[in-house]
Amino acid sequence: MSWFIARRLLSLAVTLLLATVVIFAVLEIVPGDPARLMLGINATDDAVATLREQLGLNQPVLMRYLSWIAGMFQGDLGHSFTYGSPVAELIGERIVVSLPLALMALAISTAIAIPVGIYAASRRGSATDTAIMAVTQFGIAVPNFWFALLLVYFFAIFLRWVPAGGFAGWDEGIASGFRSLLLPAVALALPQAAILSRVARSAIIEVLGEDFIRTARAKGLTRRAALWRHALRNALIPVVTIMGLQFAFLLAGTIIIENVFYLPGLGRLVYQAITQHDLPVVQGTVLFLVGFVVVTNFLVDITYAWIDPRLRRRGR
Amino acid sequence: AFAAKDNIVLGVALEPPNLDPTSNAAAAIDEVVYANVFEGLTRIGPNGEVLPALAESWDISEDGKVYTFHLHEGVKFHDGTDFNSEDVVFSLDRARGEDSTNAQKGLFKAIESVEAVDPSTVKVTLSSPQGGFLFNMGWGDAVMVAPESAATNNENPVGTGPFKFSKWNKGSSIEIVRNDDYWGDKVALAKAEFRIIPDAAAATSALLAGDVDGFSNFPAPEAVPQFEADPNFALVIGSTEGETILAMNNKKPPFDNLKVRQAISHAIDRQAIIDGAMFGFGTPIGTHFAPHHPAYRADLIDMYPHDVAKAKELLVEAGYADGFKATLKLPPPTYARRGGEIIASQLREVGIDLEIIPLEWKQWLEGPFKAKDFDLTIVSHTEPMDIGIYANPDYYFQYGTDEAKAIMAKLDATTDTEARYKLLGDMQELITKDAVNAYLFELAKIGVWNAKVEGLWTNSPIQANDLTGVKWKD
Amino acid sequence: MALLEVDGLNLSIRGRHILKDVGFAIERGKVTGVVGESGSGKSLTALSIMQLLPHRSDLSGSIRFDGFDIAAASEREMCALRGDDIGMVFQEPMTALNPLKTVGEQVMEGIRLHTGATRKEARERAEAILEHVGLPPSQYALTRFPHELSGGQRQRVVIAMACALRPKLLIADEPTTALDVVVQARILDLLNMLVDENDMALMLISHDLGVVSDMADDIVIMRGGEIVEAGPAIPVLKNRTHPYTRQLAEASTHVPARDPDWRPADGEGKAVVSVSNLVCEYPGRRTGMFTREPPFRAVDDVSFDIGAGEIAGLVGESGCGKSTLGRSLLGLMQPSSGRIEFDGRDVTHPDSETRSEMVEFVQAVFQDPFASFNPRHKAGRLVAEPLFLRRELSAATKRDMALEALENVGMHASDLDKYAHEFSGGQRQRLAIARAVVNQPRLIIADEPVSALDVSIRAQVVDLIVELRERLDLAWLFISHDLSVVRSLCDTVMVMRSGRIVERGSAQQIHDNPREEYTRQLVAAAPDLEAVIARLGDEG
Amino acid sequence: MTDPVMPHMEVGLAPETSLASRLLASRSFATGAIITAVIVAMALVSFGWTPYDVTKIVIADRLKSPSLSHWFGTDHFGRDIFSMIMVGARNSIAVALVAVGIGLAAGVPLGAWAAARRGLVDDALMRFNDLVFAFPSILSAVMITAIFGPGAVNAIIAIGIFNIPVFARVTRGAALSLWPREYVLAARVSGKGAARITVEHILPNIANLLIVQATIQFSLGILAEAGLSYLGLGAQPPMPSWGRMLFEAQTMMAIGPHMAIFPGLAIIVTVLGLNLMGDGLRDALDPRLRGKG
Ligand SMILES: Nc1ncnc2c1ncn2[C@@H]1O[C@H](COP(=O)(O)OP(=O)(O)OP(=O)(O)O)[C@@H](O)[C@H]1O
Ligand SMILES: Nc1ncnc2c1ncn2[C@@H]1O[C@H](COP(=O)(O)OP(=O)(O)OP(=O)(O)O)[C@@H](O)[C@H]1O
Ligand SMILES: [Mg+2]
Ligand SMILES: [Mg+2]
Repeated sequence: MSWFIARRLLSLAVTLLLATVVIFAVLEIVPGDPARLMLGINATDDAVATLREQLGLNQPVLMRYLSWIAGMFQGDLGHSFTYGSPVAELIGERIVVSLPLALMALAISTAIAIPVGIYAASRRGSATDTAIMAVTQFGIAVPNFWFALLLVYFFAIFLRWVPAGGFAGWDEGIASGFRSLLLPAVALALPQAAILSRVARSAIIEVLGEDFIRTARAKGLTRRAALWRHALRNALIPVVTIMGLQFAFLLAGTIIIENVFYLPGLGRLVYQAITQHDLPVVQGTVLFLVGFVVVTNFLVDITYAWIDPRLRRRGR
Repeated sequence: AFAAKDNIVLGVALEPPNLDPTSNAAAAIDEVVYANVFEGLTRIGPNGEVLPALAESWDISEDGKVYTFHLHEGVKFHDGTDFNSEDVVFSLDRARGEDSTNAQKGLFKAIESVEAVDPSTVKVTLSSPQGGFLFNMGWGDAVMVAPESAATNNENPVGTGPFKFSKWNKGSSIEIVRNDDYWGDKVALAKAEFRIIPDAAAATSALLAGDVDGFSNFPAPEAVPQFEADPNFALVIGSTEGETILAMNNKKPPFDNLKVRQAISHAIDRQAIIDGAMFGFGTPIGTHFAPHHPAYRADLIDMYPHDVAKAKELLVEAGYADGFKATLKLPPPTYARRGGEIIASQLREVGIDLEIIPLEWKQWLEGPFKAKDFDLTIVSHTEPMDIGIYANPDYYFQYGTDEAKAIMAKLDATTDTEARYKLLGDMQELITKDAVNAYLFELAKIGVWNAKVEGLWTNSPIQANDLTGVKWKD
Repeated sequence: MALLEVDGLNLSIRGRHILKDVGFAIERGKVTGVVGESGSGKSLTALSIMQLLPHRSDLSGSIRFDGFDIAAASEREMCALRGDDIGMVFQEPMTALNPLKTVGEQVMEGIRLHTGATRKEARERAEAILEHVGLPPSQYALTRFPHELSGGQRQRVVIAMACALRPKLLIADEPTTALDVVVQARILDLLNMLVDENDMALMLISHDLGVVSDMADDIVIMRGGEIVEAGPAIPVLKNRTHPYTRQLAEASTHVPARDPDWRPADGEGKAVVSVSNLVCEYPGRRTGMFTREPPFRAVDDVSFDIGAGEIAGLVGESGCGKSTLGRSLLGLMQPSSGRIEFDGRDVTHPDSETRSEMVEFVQAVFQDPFASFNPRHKAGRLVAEPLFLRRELSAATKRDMALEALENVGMHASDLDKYAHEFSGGQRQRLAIARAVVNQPRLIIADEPVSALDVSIRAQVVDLIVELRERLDLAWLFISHDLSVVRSLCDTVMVMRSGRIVERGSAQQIHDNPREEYTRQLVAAAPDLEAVIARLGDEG
Repeated sequence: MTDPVMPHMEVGLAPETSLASRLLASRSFATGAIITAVIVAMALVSFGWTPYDVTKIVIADRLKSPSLSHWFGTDHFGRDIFSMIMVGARNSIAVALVAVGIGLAAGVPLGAWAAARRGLVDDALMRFNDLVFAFPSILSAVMITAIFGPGAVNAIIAIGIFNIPVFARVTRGAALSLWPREYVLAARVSGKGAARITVEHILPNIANLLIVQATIQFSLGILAEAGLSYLGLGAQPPMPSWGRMLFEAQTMMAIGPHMAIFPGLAIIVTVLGLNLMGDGLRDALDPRLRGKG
């Protein structure tokens, strides 16, 4: 197991390292002088030159890359051009919105999809199954921002159950925080739930066709018992894979959803930073998100090993 | 009975880059702190009038060069330090100083010296008389700051106003609370929150859902009818200082050709733009001047009526019988993006094929504004009384003819109101005749707020959300 | 009254009629063998008894188990019956166990379900039964996962599960087909023992008459969803009154006819292939970014010759390296050391020229007739594939050669334009042989070419191999784990174990007089119908 | 923005019955194919004819509800929404199609190469895949379009890049499972090289799979384009795009709900059609998976 983890950790590190190179390289080719961007348009050329010096922009690319990386290890991701505050601090402020949002969405999606998938799989071919699958087809096709609009109109404006957007901060109370995140989480979650329930259903159906299910049934287990005791856990691997991907997707999906609900989250931060060419924020946030995805993948791998004893001993 | 509500949530479209109005031109800063957190010697009232603020009164010397301000006594900054004449000297010297980063240094250009006569008296000497000096001192860029806190006002603004800064959730909201030690009348609101909602749709839903109590500048004119019909909301349409123009690069062919510019001026249909982009909100203008100002030349609007045939004819005369291609760079606001589409469609009628290029503000400032890298662009000039930009050949649309310069120079030296208005009228006529830009409309200020809220400004002589008079009706 | 009486059983799945009027009886304490070729309906008969039929099956007829009408039983009644009174063992031990649960859990599950035993009691019973099937818990802890056991051991677990509650009837559907002969013999012994001890009835399903004849008291022969013949084993097998029974028995013991006068053109004894000290290794598993386990030696210092026109057999248990050896001769993998010579020419590490010449020297036939062909190509193109490097030939010539090859294997011009899936399994294997001979090579390496075939088809293919050897002067390396086929077909036999060739001799000598202990085991384990019948005859 | 959460399928065995007959029998394929055909037809017709000129702004006609003269009503500029949806279909399809094309053109050879060569090439490809998958696709698409400027071409590139590892992975996986097949061994014994085997034996036999994946990616591409356009990063005005139409409709939900409804439905119906077609194709191409998706 530890061997397995070590190996995965190594590949995680390699991916992250490559990611830093890519992020750095992509932003190198962005047009515009960071120093001028930072000082604004009224700045004199002298001031810009001084700042370039201070920022080390005159150093060779490699040096700048290395010092970026070095700073990162000390938790220093540079300062935002627009806000002037440290990028790490900005990320810290924003992640407390985006992470709960993505987690909530994942929880909602899972809570809906798994039971639905199990139900549909156990009644495979029935009218209910067909109906559920039709609904999920629909769910996959709905753009989440459009769905979000409808949600806002119905639940926030018509029923006034939840706010239409915004986020007051967790210090206003956990309940109010969750209320603010509910609609966005649902908007993010439902299309994903549609996908996940299809995956869960097909994974279960696949497992139900395996020999060992027949063996279990030959032991006298009912169809239900065979499903619960033998099929589910085996169907978990594809489901966990998709959940892992979804988590990353949800985190990034906040870019659009946070705009619709004007939530002060990472998604909006990075979107704003990208449109305003706030490079340190873009670099920092993108790297942070990439790190998140990579770590999620790592956790998914660990989960595989936890689910499947065959993976525990010696890697793949 | 319930106690009247004493807090308010106001929506604002843009998040300020920081909270120091003396450091940055961004209107978003003034929208939060002006008159609320920071005060100047004078202030500008709801209708553009100059009112006393930290200076309780002032004397002007005969020659109009020396202003003696008498300060309120017992004024304290939010951090507890006293406000006195030293702070005024500090503030004004800082703003006009060599290494000042003040975005409106022009406001202080005329100042020769600032002296503290005694703790509550300040004497400001100008190098030449300036008609608008008191008005200038009322700008957000001229507010009073303390030496102790000036450096940290970006994040933690410390002023003398009736509200104190409380917290800033980056990307989300800024909160200010009542300053109980305020020198003047206590404000009715205990707390105010500026909720940052950049998206028009989100703004609409936030209002409808009751998340915010109002927008003094509501960004979605198309959504207004639903508020108009709803007795829970007050809809208050006022004027702004925002002349929305189709700016043309006067130095770049073919826009250096007067006939081309005139053709474009004829080709556009202002009312269609106002209706299509602003859903009817806005006043057509024929020149670069606020129509509610007495010096506005209303007749100029008839100089270039919407006339496609005439426009085509002018293009033929200019040698562009087959029309031409050009770009139209658009900053983010709705008026620009929607107006741009309509203008593109209108110019297509006369054979001018525009490629629309949407830009973020930053890119717009760097490109069209700073580097003059554009053919056409749409922007609203929201500074009050800014016709002087036409005397600056270096301004982004690059007009600044000698004739314009001469008029403006004369204006500066004139103090008589009638004469000033006449000169302003001449200037308007000149730029309209030269079709420097195509003048579209004056932005309307669309205020939508809870019908129980009173005291928010109707008009927008400067960009501010002055909350001092705001309270809830029971 | 018999323990199980099946009568007038008809089954259709999705409208396809599969079992037709099937009826037979199984007596208490006796072994009933069910034999038939692939697709004859054996498994579905068993699943009918278990009431575990696939979706949309339509079953009619009566199945009485111990006086109880299974066909009319409710699902709940069946659940009570399954695993308790009727146990079942399936063919594939690799997939029959849930990979995520420990062996102990899986054995205990049925026990607890039917007896309501506590965990502790169930564990004790599970330990006892596992011990009984030859997996003493002291050695094979209950906490092992299925992947930590070998195939044979897994099959023991499955048997333990099925027998844990001493069912009255145990149904075993091809329980040993996926296993080695040696392991197969042990499992069959185990089943025999369990039947004797518990007075259990066993329904043993197999396509191998040899396996069944050795075990069965009664025998049921199926074909195309119908029962051809049923009755006590000895008379059925000895008298072979029904033509199909006879055909089946003869095919199982088929010996191809050889021309006693045939001699290879090159003269006997001249080596076509000569292998010396061949070692083949697979790279070790990766253990880190830069580290690997030591390489795995699949072929270990092997030397042999195959003479012109010789049919050399290569036998050995699964995983001993037979296929690896074959592959290295085909140039599909690089030997680590040693030397391979074709006709005296070194081809161990062929350059591209040598490689293209090798194509005309050695060809291959593989095991799976279904996977051997690109499903998108027609027979003409498939068979002509080895001519690909011979640029000098025109398309027409190639087609003629393909046709000739087809005719050599007994197929016709009309087959040239068919797709692979339009042929039966036997025809496909002929097609594979046609492809191998189209270039008129000197040697064909056949890796388990008949393992996937039914006995009757197997007999035809074996005949074809001998015939082609004589007609085309071919040498064969015939790889198989089935000693009986090897004995009837090959001139010489090599016995391989853990990468080494432990014994080589004439087919007769290996069978009658094995020198090595391992060979002896192999021979003893191989079911041999002739011998069984002979023995039965003596007894009865 | 390729949401990678679609299940991949394994390579199927040779179809035993005619593909056409199985496709025709599949209800979901038929429905999907009809929907897709209608949308594609709309897009094609829009090149030659639309009921109204989509670039012409007629303020007097704005925000008309659906009627006989304007089937889907008009937008805030008085443009005919039905015409805009027709032209928008062209835009969506073009972007998604080219993006899938990029994925196929680059991903398939990469995947096939990795499977054929194994070893280092394979490792490098897997690293590359890991890397691309580590970047949340929406994020990178936003980054690419924002940096290189909004517009259909950059949207295509942004979406296309994410199709590369998807196709590379599918191709590699399927090709790896085919390489040990006996017919490939037979081809190797016949002296054929890796490239030739890939072209003759591997690619034709994974074509089905690629077609199904392409359908899925195509529908994801449509959604992705809509998302980018919604953010203003897709095709620029006056070229209508479904995502931007939705963006513009947002604030007019109360006065012109049809502005939001029709483009939204257009996206849903198109994606639905493609997904149904993909499901039907998969079922028909690989009977073992029937009813699983
Ligand atoms: N799940 C199923 N659905 C439809 N047809 C099936 C199914 N399982 C088997 N069949 C068909 O029923 C027939 C009998 O199958 P069965 O599995 O009983 O054969 P078998 O005698 O056990 O063969 P083998 O020796 O290959 O296991 C075959 O023609 C097969 O194609
Ligand atoms: N590609 C490979 N990589 C690593 N090890 C392998 C590989 N192929 C086979 N082996 C190992 O080499 C040994 C010999 O394999 P080989 O396929 O030659 O056996 P075999 O005698 O043909 O068995 P079977 O009768 O099951 O076909 C086995 O232990 C197997 O696990
Ligand atoms: Mg069977
Ligand atoms: Mg083998």
